[in-house]
Amino acid sequence: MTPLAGYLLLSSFLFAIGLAGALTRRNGILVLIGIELMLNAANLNFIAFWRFGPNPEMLKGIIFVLFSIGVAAAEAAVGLALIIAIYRHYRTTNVEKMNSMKG
Amino acid sequence: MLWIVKNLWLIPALPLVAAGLSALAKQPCKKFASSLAILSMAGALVLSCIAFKAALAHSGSGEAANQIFNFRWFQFGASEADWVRIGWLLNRLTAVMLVMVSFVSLLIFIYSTGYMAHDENFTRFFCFLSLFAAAMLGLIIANSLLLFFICWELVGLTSYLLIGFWYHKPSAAAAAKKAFITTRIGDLAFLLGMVWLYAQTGTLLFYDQGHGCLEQSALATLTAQTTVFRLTVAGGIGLLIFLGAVGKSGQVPLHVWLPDAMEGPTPVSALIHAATMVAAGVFLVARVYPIVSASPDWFVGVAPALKVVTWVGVITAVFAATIAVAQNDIKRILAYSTVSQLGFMMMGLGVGGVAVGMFHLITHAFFKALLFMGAGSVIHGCHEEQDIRCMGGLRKFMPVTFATYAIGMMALCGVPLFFSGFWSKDEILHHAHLWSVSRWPFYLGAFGAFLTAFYMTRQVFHVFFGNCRLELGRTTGSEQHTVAHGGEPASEHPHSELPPQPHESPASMTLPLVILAVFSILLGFIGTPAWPWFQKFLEGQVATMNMSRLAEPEVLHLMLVSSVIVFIGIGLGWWLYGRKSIANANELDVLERVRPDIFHLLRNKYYIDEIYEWAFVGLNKRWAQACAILDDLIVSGLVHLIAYVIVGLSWISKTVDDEVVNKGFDEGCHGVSTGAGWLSRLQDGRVQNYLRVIGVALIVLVLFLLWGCKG
Amino acid sequence: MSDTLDQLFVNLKAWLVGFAPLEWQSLISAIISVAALLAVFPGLFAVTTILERKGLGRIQNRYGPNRVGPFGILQPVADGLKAMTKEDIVPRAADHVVHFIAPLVLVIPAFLALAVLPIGRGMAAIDIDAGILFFFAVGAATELAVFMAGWSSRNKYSLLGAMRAIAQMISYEVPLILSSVTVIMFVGSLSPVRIVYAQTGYSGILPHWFLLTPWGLAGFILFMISATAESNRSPFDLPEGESEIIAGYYIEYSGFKFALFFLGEYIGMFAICGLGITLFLGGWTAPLSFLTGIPSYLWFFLKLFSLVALLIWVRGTLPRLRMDQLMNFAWKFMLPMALINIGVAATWHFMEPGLIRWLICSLLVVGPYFGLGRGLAQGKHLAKRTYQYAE
Amino acid sequence: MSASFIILAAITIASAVAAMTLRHLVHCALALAITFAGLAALYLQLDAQFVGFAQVLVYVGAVAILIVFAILLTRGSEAPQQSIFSSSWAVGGIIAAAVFAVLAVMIRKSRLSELVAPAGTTTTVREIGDRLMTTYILPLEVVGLLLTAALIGAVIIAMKEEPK
Repeated sequence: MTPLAGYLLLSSFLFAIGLAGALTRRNGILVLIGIELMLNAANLNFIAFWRFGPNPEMLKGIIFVLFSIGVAAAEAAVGLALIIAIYRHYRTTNVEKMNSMKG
Repeated sequence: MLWIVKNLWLIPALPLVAAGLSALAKQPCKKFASSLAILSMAGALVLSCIAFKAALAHSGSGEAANQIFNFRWFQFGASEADWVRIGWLLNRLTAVMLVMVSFVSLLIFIYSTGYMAHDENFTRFFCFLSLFAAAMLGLIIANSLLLFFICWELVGLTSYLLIGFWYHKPSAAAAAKKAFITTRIGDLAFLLGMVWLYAQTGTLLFYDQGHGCLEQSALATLTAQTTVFRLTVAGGIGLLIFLGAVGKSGQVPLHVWLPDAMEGPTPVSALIHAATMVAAGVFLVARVYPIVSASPDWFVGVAPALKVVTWVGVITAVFAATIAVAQNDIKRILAYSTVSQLGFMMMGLGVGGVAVGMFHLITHAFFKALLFMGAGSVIHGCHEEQDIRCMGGLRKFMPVTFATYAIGMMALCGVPLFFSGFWSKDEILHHAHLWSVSRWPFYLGAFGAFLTAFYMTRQVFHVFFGNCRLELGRTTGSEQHTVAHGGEPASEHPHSELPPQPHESPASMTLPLVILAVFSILLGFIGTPAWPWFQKFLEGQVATMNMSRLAEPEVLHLMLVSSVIVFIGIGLGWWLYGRKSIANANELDVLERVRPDIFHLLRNKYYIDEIYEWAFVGLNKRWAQACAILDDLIVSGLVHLIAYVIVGLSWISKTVDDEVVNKGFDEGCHGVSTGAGWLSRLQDGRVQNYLRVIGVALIVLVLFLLWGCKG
Repeated sequence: MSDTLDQLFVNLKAWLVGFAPLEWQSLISAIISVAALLAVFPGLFAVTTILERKGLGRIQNRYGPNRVGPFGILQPVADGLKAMTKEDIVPRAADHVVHFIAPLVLVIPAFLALAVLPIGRGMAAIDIDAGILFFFAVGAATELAVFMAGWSSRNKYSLLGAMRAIAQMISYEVPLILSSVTVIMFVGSLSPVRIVYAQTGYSGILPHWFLLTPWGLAGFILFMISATAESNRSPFDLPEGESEIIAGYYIEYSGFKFALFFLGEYIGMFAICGLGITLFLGGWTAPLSFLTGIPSYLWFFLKLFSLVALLIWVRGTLPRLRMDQLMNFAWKFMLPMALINIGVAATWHFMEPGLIRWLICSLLVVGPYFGLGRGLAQGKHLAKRTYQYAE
Repeated sequence: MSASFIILAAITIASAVAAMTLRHLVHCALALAITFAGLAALYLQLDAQFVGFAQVLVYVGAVAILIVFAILLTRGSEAPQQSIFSSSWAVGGIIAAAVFAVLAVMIRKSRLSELVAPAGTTTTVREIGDRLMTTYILPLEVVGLLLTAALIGAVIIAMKEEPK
């Protein structure tokens, strides 16, 4: 059986990849994909801790991940709708050009 | 357990089903929607009568009179205590209200088929109306404050929808919003009270075989503790719940929405804003009366919460009555009269208990519905004219309406012996007279009764007597007119087609008027001092006929006094308005000629709306402006300040460097100034930069945790 | 005797597995099951193609394939040989990697989905607790495959076909799942094996199939309509509508890859029909109580063939829908109907058995059917259809 | 570490890296789908069957398709001309690397690695359902409300603006 640390390292690496993508890509959709990856990394963490935790029969990790999947689906729908709306307005999905909130 | 108790939910379910079905129906299916609504209401009435019979047959007084059916609704958590339970309750209060609401609703539904016949949104209207009836009936049968609150909010919602029924009129939309928001203020307090009650007793069921929140054990815990001003917890909760009733029943200071609510169709005004929904506040106080009136054993006298109820009621009664004297809109006068009468009911609850307030509630529901529907008939007959100065002489054109309206008016004024208003109002005044705390409620109540008689006389003389000042085809009413007659453009419904004079309304409108008029007279006799059946019924006792009680000196004197007051009011009204009717609509009012300043104060409703506008809306605006300035100063200012300070510092050090130290520091200074530039660029509008900051913060946080754990 | 025949394959597998060392047994068992699935269903695919072509031929008043072998029954062999020997053409502008992977992504989930279906008594390749969820989860991957094929071909028609297919599959997945939810709710389990066991009894000679309840009948019809749409078959074959967009998303495929697409579609069709059988038609149970002697897997395949024949019949009979009709039908009829059906199933569950339950539940199904149908047909005044050449 | 974990981890990481670095947006989305599938397989390995299948159903079946649709609707299906990374990509990369480094150090140092998984418990779908309908009923309702709100919100945001 793989030790817990393996899953945790994998999850943190996925998180870092997602963060790197969200920080470096120009395209808004890719930023969203990065965030999606980070969320999934967190889900993996929950499942791993649930499996290795003291009382897995409480199902807390599983329930949390189910809710997280539901919320992430909502988040993806709204996020992509926002990007499409922005694209209609500015004709671009480049996040560097979306700076009309500049202070 | 009786069948009807278990299946009490059927009563609100019937109109609810009707509402759901007519929501699905297409707009042209008028017959379908109206017959569905009326049939469901008739069914509800039949069931209500069965329930009433069951309550009549059920013996026992006090808490034994309650027949309850509780069940689990849903579960939070695993333990038994986490089940949320609701249920219904059949006792005498419920039974009386059920019959009243379903009967009045049925009549108004029938009336609406005539009144709204030409509206293109006929089906929607009946859908909302049925939904309202369902919520109202649900509110009555609720045996849980939570269920009560849900239905309470639902009636609020339907009220909003129906006030704004003609939402393309800006005034109607604004009135709907106002009603919704104003009542929301009271509801917030209600919710707080409910939460507090739940925190204290752990249940929201009214009666639950000794465990409900209105029963002895819960009341004992509630009265055992005190909060601020030595008020018991029961008093605090009672006051918060009473605030909810203040909002819904249009008591001062939350009365402002009710007169504006007259923008809705007239049947709505009659049903919701006169007979039933606004009375729900009174019903609420009657329902939670054990909490409101609860006082600990050591306390002598009247519970403070009851005093507040009384005083708010008294002030509202007089306050609204004075405003009504100076209004010109036929429905607005009735609206202020409603506010005033609701004040009387609250006062009745405060000084005399449940039976006194509820008796006035029931009688008032009938005659006020009658008056509103009469007003609707007048408006319909005059082709959407609402200004009483522009009417006059309608007696000849609308005989049935006039006769029934006169009966309603006399019932409202409290003309002695034969009209229900006299008996119920007399009951309130009688108890106010006996009140141990203060005499002032009695004096003010008598003054309110006088004003009621006066303004109703003024209205009736303006509308039905004198010469006809109606100018049909005037452009002012035409906008509303097209609305009420199907929203067709005016060209399709030219004014030349209108009959040249006012006309009597169809039978579907006059028939309910006649029925209500009969009840406005008859209902008084179930609560006379000689045969106080109603009061005894609510208390679970048997009433006996005893004519001699009428002749007791105290009762007799009081009846004489109130009769005299009423006749003075009517006489003064006739003296000022009846002897010589006004010649044209623009003529100044008699009172206006005498004291224009006071009259204008009254006509503008004591400038309450303006005060609210200035106080709450204005203050809010100032506060928002202050916030904006703070925002500018702190958020932008701070960032800029830091940037400028650093730029300034770097500039100084650069100058010092250039002149004092050698050029080796130049690079460093340059670095600092770039840093300052970066700092000001923190807010560059790019999402990724913000995300970066979050990332860095995450690192810092984790490192901090790491070191924190070690240290 | 009948029991031996019934459990023939189960015992055979147990016997074969018995030869292997203990720690390898589960793996060997799985491999045998997979091999059996891989052997049986492509064979079934071959039989079905010839059946379909012949059947369509008869419906359209022609002979169908009749040259290869006696009555043309060797036609699939010829087709297979042709597909394998043809040149594999890839457009120059195409995205080669995705273009290559797409057919594989289509075929693999289809086979995976087959694995959870109980083909006979004790004959599910994998018996997992969340089998139905597994089925739908795996089925979701085919949408991605269709998109990959359509997009990577760099062809307008194929992209259009892919977009149509995805829109259609997502829309019809909702009623598909919702109509299955009734059965899942009723049985209280997501396991296909348990669902079949819940339908094993008989009252009189009639079986306890869910098809024989009002909600089950309605659910089955909804399920089959959605299943037809999910497998992109006529009358829902807009994604590959020949007269509009030539062949939709597999326009740029040829040779063996094209054959793979074909295989994937048919396996998908078998899988979804198999699910329909499991959910509503009692899986491997016999239709009448005195027929239980016949081995269970034969019943499964008999039912499968009848459903496939039904689909072929529908294909030969109904014309193709328009895109707006398709979407209106999905969202305005199928979805509300499926939701109502869930309520009906609940009502059925909580009522006392008897004639009244039948009447009320039937009414609850039929009433909305007519209401929604009228709503859908509203405002469309179709002229009476006239046939110019048919007489 | 078991061989299956290493294979799955390698697939997941490789596809995640591909999803974040590939030039072509559609390729990114497809690689993302592989990442999701790999994660689902990892869930299965951790005995969380239901979550694994739900992950495939929601992420591969819905979210990936949604992303693909968004890419096509914003004309992202053509390969971009300019650089795909933003002008200050190095900073982002460094931050991400630092986050990983910090997390990895923390995991290495913690005593969590000593935890041993309890013997394989089988979680039936029924248990999850029971839990969802009793203890977690309120969150379930809230998520339902949230999804409805998101549905309406997404439709309204993405709706074509009325020409004024």
